[in-house]
Amino acid sequence: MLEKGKIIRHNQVGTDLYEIELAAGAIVREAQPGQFIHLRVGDAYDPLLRRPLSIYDVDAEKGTMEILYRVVGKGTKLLTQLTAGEELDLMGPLGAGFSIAEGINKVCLIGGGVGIAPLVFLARRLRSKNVELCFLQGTRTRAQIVAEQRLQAWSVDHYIATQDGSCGYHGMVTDLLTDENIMQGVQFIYTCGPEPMMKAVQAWACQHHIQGELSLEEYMACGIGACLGCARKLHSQDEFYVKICKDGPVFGLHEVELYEGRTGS
Amino acid sequence: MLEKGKIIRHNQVGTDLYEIELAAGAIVREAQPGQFIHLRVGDAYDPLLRRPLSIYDVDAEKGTMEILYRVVGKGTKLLTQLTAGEELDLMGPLGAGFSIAEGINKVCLIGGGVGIAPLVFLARRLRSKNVELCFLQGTRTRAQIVAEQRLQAWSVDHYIATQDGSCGYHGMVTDLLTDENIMQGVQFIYTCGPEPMMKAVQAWACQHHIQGELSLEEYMACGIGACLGCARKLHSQDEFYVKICKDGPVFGLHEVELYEGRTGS
Amino acid sequence: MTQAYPSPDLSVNLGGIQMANPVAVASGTFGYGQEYEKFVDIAAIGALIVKGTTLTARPGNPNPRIVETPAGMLNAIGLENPGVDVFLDEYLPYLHAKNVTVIANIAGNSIEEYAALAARLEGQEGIAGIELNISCPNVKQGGLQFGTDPDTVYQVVKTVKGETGLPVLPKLSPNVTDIVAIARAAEAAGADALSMINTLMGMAISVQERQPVLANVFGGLSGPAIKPVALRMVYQVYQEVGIPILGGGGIMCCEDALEFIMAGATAVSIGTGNFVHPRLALDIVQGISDYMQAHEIEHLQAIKGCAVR
Amino acid sequence: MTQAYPSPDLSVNLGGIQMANPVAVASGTFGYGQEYEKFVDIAAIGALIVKGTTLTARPGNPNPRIVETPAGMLNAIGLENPGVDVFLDEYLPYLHAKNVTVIANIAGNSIEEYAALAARLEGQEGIAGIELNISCPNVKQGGLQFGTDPDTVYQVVKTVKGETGLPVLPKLSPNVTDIVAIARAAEAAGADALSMINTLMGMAISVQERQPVLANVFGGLSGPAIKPVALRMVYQVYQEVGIPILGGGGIMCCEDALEFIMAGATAVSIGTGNFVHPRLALDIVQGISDYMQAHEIEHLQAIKGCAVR
Ligand SMILES: Cc1cc2nc3c(=O)[nH]c(=O)nc-3n(C[C@H](O)[C@H](O)[C@H](O)COP(=O)(O)OP(=O)(O)OC[C@H]3O[C@@H](n4cnc5c(N)ncnc54)[C@H](O)[C@@H]3O)c2cc1C
Ligand SMILES: Cc1cc2nc3c(=O)[nH]c(=O)nc-3n(C[C@H](O)[C@H](O)[C@H](O)COP(=O)(O)OP(=O)(O)OC[C@H]3O[C@@H](n4cnc5c(N)ncnc54)[C@H](O)[C@@H]3O)c2cc1C
Ligand SMILES: Cc1cc2nc3c(=O)[nH]c(=O)nc-3n(C[C@H](O)[C@H](O)[C@H](O)COP(=O)(O)O)c2cc1C
Ligand SMILES: Cc1cc2nc3c(=O)[nH]c(=O)nc-3n(C[C@H](O)[C@H](O)[C@H](O)COP(=O)(O)O)c2cc1C
Ligand code: FES
Ligand code: FES
Repeated sequence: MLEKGKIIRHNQVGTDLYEIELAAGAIVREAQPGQFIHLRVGDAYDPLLRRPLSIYDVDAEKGTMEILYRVVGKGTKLLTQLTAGEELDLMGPLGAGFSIAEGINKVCLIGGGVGIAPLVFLARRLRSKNVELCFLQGTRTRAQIVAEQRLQAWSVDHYIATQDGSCGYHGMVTDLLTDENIMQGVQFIYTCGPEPMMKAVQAWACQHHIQGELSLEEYMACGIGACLGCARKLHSQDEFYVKICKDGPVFGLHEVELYEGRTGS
Repeated sequence: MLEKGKIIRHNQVGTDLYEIELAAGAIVREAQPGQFIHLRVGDAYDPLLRRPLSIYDVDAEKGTMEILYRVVGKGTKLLTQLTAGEELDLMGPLGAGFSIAEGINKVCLIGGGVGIAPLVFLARRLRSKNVELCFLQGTRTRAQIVAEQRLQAWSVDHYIATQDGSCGYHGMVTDLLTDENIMQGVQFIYTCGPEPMMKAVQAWACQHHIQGELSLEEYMACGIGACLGCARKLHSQDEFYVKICKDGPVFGLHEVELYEGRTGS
Repeated sequence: MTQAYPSPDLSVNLGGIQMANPVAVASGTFGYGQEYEKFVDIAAIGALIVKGTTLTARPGNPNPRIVETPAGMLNAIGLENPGVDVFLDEYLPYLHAKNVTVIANIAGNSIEEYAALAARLEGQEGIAGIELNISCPNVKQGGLQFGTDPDTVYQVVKTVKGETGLPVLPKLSPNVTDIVAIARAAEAAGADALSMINTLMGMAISVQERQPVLANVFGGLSGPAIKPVALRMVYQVYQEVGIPILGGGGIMCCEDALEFIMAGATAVSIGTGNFVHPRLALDIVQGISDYMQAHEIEHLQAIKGCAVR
Repeated sequence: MTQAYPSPDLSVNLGGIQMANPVAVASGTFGYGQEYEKFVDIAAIGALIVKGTTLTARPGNPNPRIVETPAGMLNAIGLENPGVDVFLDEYLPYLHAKNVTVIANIAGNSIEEYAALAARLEGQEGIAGIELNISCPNVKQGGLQFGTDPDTVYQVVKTVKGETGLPVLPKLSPNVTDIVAIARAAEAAGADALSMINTLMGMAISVQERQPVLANVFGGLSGPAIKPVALRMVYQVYQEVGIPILGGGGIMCCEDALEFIMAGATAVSIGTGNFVHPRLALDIVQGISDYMQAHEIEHLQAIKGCAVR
């Protein structure tokens, strides 16, 4: 769907982190957790391509959605300049989102950095189905922690790990997986964040025979499976490539070969 | 000179017409009427080149200058989005401005459209030297008339012509040249605006043996005479080209062959 | 827009391909159409040039395959496609049923492969024409592209013309010293029209990783960045050949499309622009129609090549 | 920036041209230096390549001569210049007195003209090297550019080398099918280094006026739009020739410059970027210095060509 989303609110929520709330009724009606929107920043040809951003949260009644983004390059830098009242050109909701398995009572969500974005919308949905959940959020430092209030409002067990120890557990968020008090009873895992982090989650889940899902990233042009640009092999020995934008971004946790460094090729 | 000019005020003053007031002390100290600044709109590579804009007015005490611009393309459209507090990357003051001849008591300034921009700064300077002046401003319609208040504050005789008759004289501003009440005693003419307008001014001045100066435009890249891009022959039979940015933008009124349509080549 | 003037006739004949309007979507940028159906009425597009097809399935290149550049992008998809049989069995019937004007795009590593592909498409219902992607490495001639040597271009076009009754459009590579010589060779071999241009060969380097961004090292540059080059080539070729030109490269708006038409293109193709605005092709059709009405132009023929001096 | 590491050595030797740092400003984009003196210390620039010089004065092309394009610009200046004698008498002494590292850029319509120009520059104080602009039409060969045919490139370079003891850098045109063949020809003829790339040939059309924007119809495309093409060519040529490369085309920031160095350039040139940021060359020098310190690189040699696979 193509929609002009009017900016209702745009504010900084952490170091290099911003939230935008958008009126986008048609997209909101269809949006599923894990899906993304593909948005155009400005009218000029630099930057040229749309930018994919996860749907961070929705308010179905108000017909609004939110995105949470981190400033990394020219597109996101330009984005920070937009103010309430302006419109963003959106395509969405795109991609295959998280599946919500029936009969699961407790799940664990693990997000690293801005990777928590799709997990927040997922948390809302899971809580609405009364699934119990623990939400592990890892950041470099305290000023990058977001979504605390909404997670609290939904009675989500929210655990924080910071690499500099400025808040919560001092260390990698994946260390929390070994904490039995947290993980007790977890039947399914959802994760999104840097690949090395997800790789640690995958290893832990494999060892504990727990299923799950993760969300991947790749450079995108079309966002809908037409350009074949966002290709990736799920396993390095595969012959064919999946398309992150269409076959994903969400894949089975044990379906994907993850990498420590640069996305393998 | 290179200077970051902080935007102090930015407001719409007419149909597609905007004023920006900038703190740019170093440029203001050197600025002469008829000179221009060359400014960068945004950080991206589209638009890529700087845009030349005349110095519309200065406040030497405050160290501020103003520009008056009309929205015509992508650069000026982007410019409208900037707000007070932001900075503009400026080069200037550039070019050869108007000369202010000694011993002249009354002059006429004729501007068409946004071409009045350099004439307003010139009017300020001339009035500070107690030169009497009549300022003829031509626009398409009433909503494009600007600078009324400042001209009044400087006790300038301000005559307006609109093509649709919505204000002042109904017709071309150059028709006012035939009004003896206005032109009585004029010893020198300054003009800036569309070439056909300036051509009519030139013809009248020639007939009446009055000297003057005009300001030309050409696409610009460097703005300082290095790229040889803003070339133009003063007369079609000339062998060599002048550079508008360095040899001009101001030239003698009778020195230039003007065109009815597209800039000749 | 006042309706003072009758609705203009937008149809064009591109070397035997009858298009309802002069706007095509370029190969590799619109998949097999289905991907864009949510966003646009694909049957209303002048012609849909499908993703490049090879004799057998190709997995394509390793990732990263694309990267943005100033006002452009590089791609090294590596002709990922399911092979001609799957195209004919699974994709074409759907497009045909929808009444889409389909132009197939074929790519081979040898003249024999081009011939076999053309023969395979012959007689298939729902194909309006064949675009020959001759920017692939010619394995028989040590990897130099087919599209960079006039003699090879002549041979490929001639061979394909012998295998099919469909209109044939060689797609010219801009990575050549003399585009006119290539165009002339294609015309002499019997090409019905020319498609131009394909991407410029470029690359990007990641300073952080100290290696090329694309796994394939080199990629094809497309988008507004290349428009001046594409336009120049259409302008040059239009003056030297008699067959119609499908012009494109960086078209992002109606004005861009009109530039190509004024340079001599009979129709235009939209590539990268589709990614930015999924409805761009039809917006441009509308824009051209409005322009024609405003300027009382009955048929594009009236302005085709009008900028040529 | 901590000073943990000693100040890096930025000097490079470009085929016999000793540069204090690896950043040159490109011919035609920096005039004769004086224009930029108000903005930047021109003696601190690695090398100042002056506006292209011909045997006699040239008025240049009619206007409009330039037009902006997406992330780029087209220019058709037409080599306006006062001729080699005026250059030597009026501009060079000033630059020499200021201790600027000057590279002359010469352009001719025939091999004889190149030879005469090189001979005229021979023995002049204050010229560090000669850049050969071989993108001019070869009048003897019917207007085809010198730079597009390896044999002609060989002849021009060989002839010029016979006339001068100064380092000679042919400036390669990107408008060719096989840039490596051209580079090899230049090397074989004795070129001391290669300058690459000149502009891509392009055009723009004014839809409103239904005619080309540039009075000259065609112009040279420069700026960030062409960077991917320029970088690819440097990367290709670096692997095939032994002489150093002055790389450029669309460099707008330090990272762009590092991309060229990692692709194999010994030094870089800034063209269009000067118009956008008059201090760009020196900002890039500073940026490279900072990068080297941060990464403990003693000399650029350590990363030259490091991205080449
Ligand atoms: C399905 C999906 C969902 C995403 N959701 C979010 C989100 O909710 N919040 C958020 O902040 N970011 C998200 N991203 C990443 C986001 O798209 C990029 O950070 C953004 O496009 C960068 O644009 P830029 O112009 O600022 O940076 P650029 O200047 O384009 O690039 C800066 C750097 O960002 C990286 N980058 C650029 N594009 C991508 C990309 N598509 N994928 C991965 N890395 C990229 C590159 O390493 C590049 O060097 C998501 C990406 C995908 C594919
Ligand atoms: C010395 C000088 C002083 C000027 N002073 C003013 C001023 O005070 N106020 C003002 O509003 N404008 C002024 N202009 C014109 C102004 O520079 C252009 O309108 C502006 O650069 C257009 O930029 P854009 O990106 O909006 O338009 P673009 O998208 O670049 O172009 C839109 C159209 O504007 C025209 N244009 C673009 N650049 C120029 C140019 N340099 N000269 C003439 N036409 C151009 C072209 O016809 C083009 O089709 C001046 C120009 C010069 C050379
Ligand atoms: C992602 C992508 C994939 C492409 N795939 C093909 C292809 O399979 N066959 C082909 O002939 N051209 C292919 N092209 C080239 C386009 O069809 C088009 O010629 C080129 O992109 C220039 O037009 P543009 O600037 O409008 O994109 C591809 C281009 C892109 C960007
Ligand atoms: C306005 C202009 C004038 C130029 N004049 C010359 C010239 O006289 N001789 C020459 O060899 N190159 C000339 N060039 C080419 C530049 O030196 C440079 O090679 C080219 O612009 C690519 O670099 P860039 O993208 O950094 O500008 C000119 C370029 C521009 C933009
Ligand atoms: S972004 Fe085009 S296929 Fe995924
Ligand atoms: S704009 Fe460069 S010489 Fe005038």
